[in-house]
Amino acid sequence: MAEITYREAIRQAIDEEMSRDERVFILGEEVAEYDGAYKVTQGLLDKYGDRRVMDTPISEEGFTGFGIGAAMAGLRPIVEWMTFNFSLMAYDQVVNNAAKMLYMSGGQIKIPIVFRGPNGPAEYLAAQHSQALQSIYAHIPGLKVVAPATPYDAKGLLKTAIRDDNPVIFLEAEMMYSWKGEVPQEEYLIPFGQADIKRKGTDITLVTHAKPLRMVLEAAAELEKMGVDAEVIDLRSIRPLDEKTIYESVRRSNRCVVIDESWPFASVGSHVAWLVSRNCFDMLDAPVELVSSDDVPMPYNHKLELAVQPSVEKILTAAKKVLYL
Amino acid sequence: MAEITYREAIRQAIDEEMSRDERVFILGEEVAEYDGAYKVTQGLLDKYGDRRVMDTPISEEGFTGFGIGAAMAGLRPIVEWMTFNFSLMAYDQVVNNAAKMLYMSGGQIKIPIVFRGPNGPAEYLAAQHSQALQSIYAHIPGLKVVAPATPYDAKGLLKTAIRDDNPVIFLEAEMMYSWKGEVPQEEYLIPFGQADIKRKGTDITLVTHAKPLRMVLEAAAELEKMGVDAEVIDLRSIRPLDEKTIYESVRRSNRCVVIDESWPFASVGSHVAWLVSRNCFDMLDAPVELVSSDDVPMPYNHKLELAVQPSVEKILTAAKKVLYL
Amino acid sequence: MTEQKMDQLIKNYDRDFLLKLLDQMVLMRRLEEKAGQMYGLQKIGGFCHLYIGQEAVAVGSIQALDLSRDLVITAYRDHGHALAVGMEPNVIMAELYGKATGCSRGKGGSMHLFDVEKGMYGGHGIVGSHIALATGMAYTFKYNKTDGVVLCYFGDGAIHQGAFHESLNLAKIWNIPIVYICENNQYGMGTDFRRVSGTHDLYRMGESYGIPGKQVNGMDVLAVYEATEEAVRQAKEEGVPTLLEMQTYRYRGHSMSDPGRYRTKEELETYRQQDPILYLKSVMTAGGLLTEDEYKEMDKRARAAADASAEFAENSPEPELDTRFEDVYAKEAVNG
Amino acid sequence: MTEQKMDQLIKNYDRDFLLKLLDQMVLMRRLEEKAGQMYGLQKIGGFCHLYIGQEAVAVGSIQALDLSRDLVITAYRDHGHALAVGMEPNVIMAELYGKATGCSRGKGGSMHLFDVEKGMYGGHGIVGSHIALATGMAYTFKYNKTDGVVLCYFGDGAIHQGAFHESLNLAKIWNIPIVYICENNQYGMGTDFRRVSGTHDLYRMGESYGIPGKQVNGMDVLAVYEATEEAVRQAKEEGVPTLLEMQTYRYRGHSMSDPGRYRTKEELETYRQQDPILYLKSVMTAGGLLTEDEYKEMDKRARAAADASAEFAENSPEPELDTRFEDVYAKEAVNG
Ligand SMILES: Cc1ncc(C[n+]2csc(CCOP(=O)(O)OP(=O)(O)O)c2C)c(N)n1
Ligand SMILES: Cc1ncc(C[n+]2csc(CCOP(=O)(O)OP(=O)(O)O)c2C)c(N)n1
Ligand SMILES: [Mg+2]
Ligand SMILES: [Mg+2]
Repeated sequence: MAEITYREAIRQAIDEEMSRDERVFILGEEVAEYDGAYKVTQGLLDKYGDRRVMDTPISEEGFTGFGIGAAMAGLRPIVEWMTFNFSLMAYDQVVNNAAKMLYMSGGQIKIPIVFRGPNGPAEYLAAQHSQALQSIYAHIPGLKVVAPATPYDAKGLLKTAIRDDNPVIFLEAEMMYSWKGEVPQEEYLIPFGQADIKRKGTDITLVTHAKPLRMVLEAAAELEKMGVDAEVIDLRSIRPLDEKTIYESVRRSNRCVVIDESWPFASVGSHVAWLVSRNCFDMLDAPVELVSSDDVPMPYNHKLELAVQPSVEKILTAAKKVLYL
Repeated sequence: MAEITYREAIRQAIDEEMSRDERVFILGEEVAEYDGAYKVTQGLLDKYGDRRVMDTPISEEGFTGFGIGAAMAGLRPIVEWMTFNFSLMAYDQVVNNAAKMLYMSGGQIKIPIVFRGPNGPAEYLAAQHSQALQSIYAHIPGLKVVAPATPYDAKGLLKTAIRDDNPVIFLEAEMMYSWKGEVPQEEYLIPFGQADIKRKGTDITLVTHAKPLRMVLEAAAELEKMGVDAEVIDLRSIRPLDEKTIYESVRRSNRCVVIDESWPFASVGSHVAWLVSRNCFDMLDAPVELVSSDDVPMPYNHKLELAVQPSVEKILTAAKKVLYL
Repeated sequence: MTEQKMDQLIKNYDRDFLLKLLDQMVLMRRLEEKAGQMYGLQKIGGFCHLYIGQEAVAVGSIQALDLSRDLVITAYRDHGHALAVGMEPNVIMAELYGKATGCSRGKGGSMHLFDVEKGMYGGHGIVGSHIALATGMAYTFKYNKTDGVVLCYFGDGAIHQGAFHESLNLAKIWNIPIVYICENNQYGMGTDFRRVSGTHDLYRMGESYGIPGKQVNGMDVLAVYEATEEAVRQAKEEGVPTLLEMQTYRYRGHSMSDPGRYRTKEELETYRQQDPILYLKSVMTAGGLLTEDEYKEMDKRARAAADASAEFAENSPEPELDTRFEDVYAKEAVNG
Repeated sequence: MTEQKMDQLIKNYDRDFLLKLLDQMVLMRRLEEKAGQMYGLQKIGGFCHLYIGQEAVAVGSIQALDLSRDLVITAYRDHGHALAVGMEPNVIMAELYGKATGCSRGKGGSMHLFDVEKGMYGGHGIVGSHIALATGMAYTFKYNKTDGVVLCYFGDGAIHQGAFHESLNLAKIWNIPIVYICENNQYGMGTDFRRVSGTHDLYRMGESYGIPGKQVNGMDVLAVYEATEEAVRQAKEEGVPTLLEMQTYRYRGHSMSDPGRYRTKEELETYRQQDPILYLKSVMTAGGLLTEDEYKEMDKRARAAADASAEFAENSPEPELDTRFEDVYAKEAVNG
């Protein structure tokens, strides 16, 4: 199988779906002539023209609503937010329009749209440009929320997202764009709502999603050295959530740590931690621990910004606590 | 003590703080000449004039940012959102500016501001006008979030909020404005971060905040008839959160149900449920249950809208489950 | 009304066309009066924003559309537009009652009337927000290279939302076939629009983007029709978006709970003198196109339809409780 | 440059004033070149948006302020404004390095330079969003009945954000003492502003709200100064907000990672010919107010200050890890 980057996987998914379905188009800041702020959409303008690859002004609320409107009338837009930090300007459009349209029209108006772009901390960007915002989207019924952590998952899930008849929040990450992984030549789709066990193990369940996956796998390798066989579950899809895979694992391991780079309060991470606490109550040998980012805005200084985020060390500390080691 | 409405309690707090501190002013849609969409600000224009009681255009992003700017330069604004549903248009201003300014300026710029208005379901208003949005604010470090459920708490907490040097999200509810309760003549403040035990009990801990408090107390009365002595904890302040009072109660009762009218996923409710699960792990005789709203947008039909929200019946069902009854 | 003007009207329009306009306005009026009455009896709850007084705007402008393809979208004050695109009084009233037979299955209510088949794309509750939706809807015509236009309605209060400005800029740079219709009924809730607007000529608010604007007498259904027809033509043929300011007035409160102290009885009376129904009626009667008896007959039919709609709504079933879990997500199956 | 113009310059301004302007621009240029160099050496990370080419805008406009009370706020391309209000090169460079001695304690970085004492209110990263903040800041002067004005800077890209429009309307209806300064450097990241703007005369975008606008040669520091002075006077004396479009150009990429393929070398060269430093220098030399040696001396001082700032930053301590928990909330104590 060919090794390609996460960036390339996203681009392939968009490209394939655009050639498959004439109704699919993409819009956002710098996606066309500039090839994308992070070069994700490179070459698409040349291939599809400016009717289907549209540079927008810096008007997040406007072009997000515009995309939702186009979806109402039958197109299948992909809205690229240069980063999720800027999506907050369009939050009303997503929450009050995209997520509720089908419901308040009594089932008449579908919103087949994908909102995508990099989410979560990058480097040296400070408080306004470095935030993991999945929780404020995962909270909203009517949205689907996906956060792949490998090129393979990214491609398969993005193709599913584009074909889905619902609004899908698709979370990438600047730091992941250059990550490489195997992706098959032939077409494949990954259904939503299926977590992926990225490492089999029996002693403890580590549940994560998105960029922290890498450090969770590293932590698992460290644990192995200590004789602890960790299972690593990558949620991939946050909404719908594959509770079954999580519980089956915890029922075997009896111990669980959730890792989420969001802030802790009312987060995807604390929610999953509660679900496990409740639904595996009788099987748990220790409280479910959560490794999140510190409950502070992101500092600019590099040492500080690393210190506020999850780390292999923090994951190990939590794992040891749960293992009473 | 005089019995006054929740509406009157809020108004008294604003009025007293405006006469106490010349820097306090209020702005929002219809707050001045119309006396407020829900009559909360009645009479304030006459008393303080349009320099301090300002009707705004329908420009949530603009006047919210305007308020934050005034706070940066030394005033102490109260921003009324006609309802929290519309605050989503100003979400960027609150999250990226108000919550982060102190941090990214290295401590130079305080944001003493209160964002207030009705939150949560009212009646017959459908999906875009009936949402409990505390979770998306509680998630954000740099904000304080308060949700009083009685006139007494409303007045004491709002006065504290206005004097606080940080941005405070102050959640009221249309349905609560006419609720009555005793409020003393003399001045008092209620500090943030102190939950209030609204009913003492030993057999089960019911943790709630905001409007559901009433039905939780009703449920507790029902439980009493069944011989179950429930303790009811009203969080009042969500951020900061008074974990100590919750844990002390659960360590006595060994059983806990959390009631929150938000959607369940990544909510204040599920977060508190996880905290209890983790921090009272050895004391719990049953999993912590969560009674939330159904994970759907709000329907217009009255029977449906009641069905999606927490109810005395749902609370009793959860309590019985936790009590193995 | 001068003899000349009447002559012209008779020349430009045929009787059936004028009758249709009048008929629609009368039906709107009676249906909403009925809704107001049923609200008083607590058959309807929530806000229930009535359109009474503004009928000429929806009727005159939608008349300029080809409803087999063109689309309409508006805010929460949407009963008039729903009727004008041809939705049945019954499904509208049933929706106001929250019944399963309502156009939105009782889930949307008064503010969210939808009928995709008839080109009615809501009914939206967040002031200003739907202007962006409308702009994207209209792009679909350009994208698909089909002929069509979107009429996007909003109030004088909505024009200060960022969404309005961002949308107009997009419409201009992408040559989108859309007509923005600001229904300036003088008030946003209790706020006189002059108090909150940097400019008092709202039709000029497209100028920053090179979008032409026009002020129209929104109490005159024919003036509305003509201005919209011209704008629709420009949109379809030249891809030029327009901003129309329709000067109109609402007789009732903003919503059912509004005491309306922000305006005088005299002001209200002045506008009642220009009532869009009375106006068209008097033009037609004076021009010999309508007798008093014919009008009475028309009014009777409208009242009967309004009564029937309330009866239909009353007798319709409540939605099943389980339907609250439906329509959250479209069918899971991956399409295509 | 005509003899006449030079004569006029000499008449209108005294030498010290002109020297100060030149000195500030040269210092900016050298400090940013240094920052670019240190970025290459990975002493600085992130975006680091350089202002090189646009110096005349910050220098000329801030010169029109009374910095004992007036306030400045801008976007992320903020090094120039920070220097123009009188912040020390050392604390700026240290902030770029993320050091504890930086103006924002290493927490804000390049995009978030703050110095409240000097009237510098940031340094903001969300395009357009700070325009609303600026408007509220300026209200404070009116509220307190004190004399003062806010200069609010933003780019040609920011002008399509709803926040811009909403803010201008508020400023107009409330007569707020503010000057909105659009630094039109022709590009928002890689986008030529003409591609995304319904109008190409950005100074006209206040007209919808009755806000006067003016186009200014942003490469001519004296033109900038004069236009701003006039606008500041109007704002303070009459409560009339203004929109100034400063036509300027950035020589470097949008941020450090921008290859800049969206423009030609020729275009860049054309603007370099109008370089704001060279221009003022040549005017002054021609007018006999500056010798080549004096300029060299000035430049040397600027280079030395830039070098010293890098050394200061280099030798400054990293913030303590625990400081990440500070400044999340202001001191808990209830004030007053
Ligand atoms: C974003 C937002 N802010 C506030 C409201 C509350 N609100 C509903 S209607 C209205 C007034 C709107 O006035 P206008 O646009 O003139 O329309 P009209 O009611 O006159 O038809 C307000 C403030 C809302 N629905 N959405
Ligand atoms: C709301 C928002 N959207 C997008 C961005 C990403 N971004 C940063 S700068 C920029 C271009 C801004 O151009 P302009 O306003 O002309 O300022 P300039 O960089 O030319 O000084 C963009 C798109 C952002 N920071 N904020
Ligand atoms: Mg109006
Ligand atoms: Mg620019």
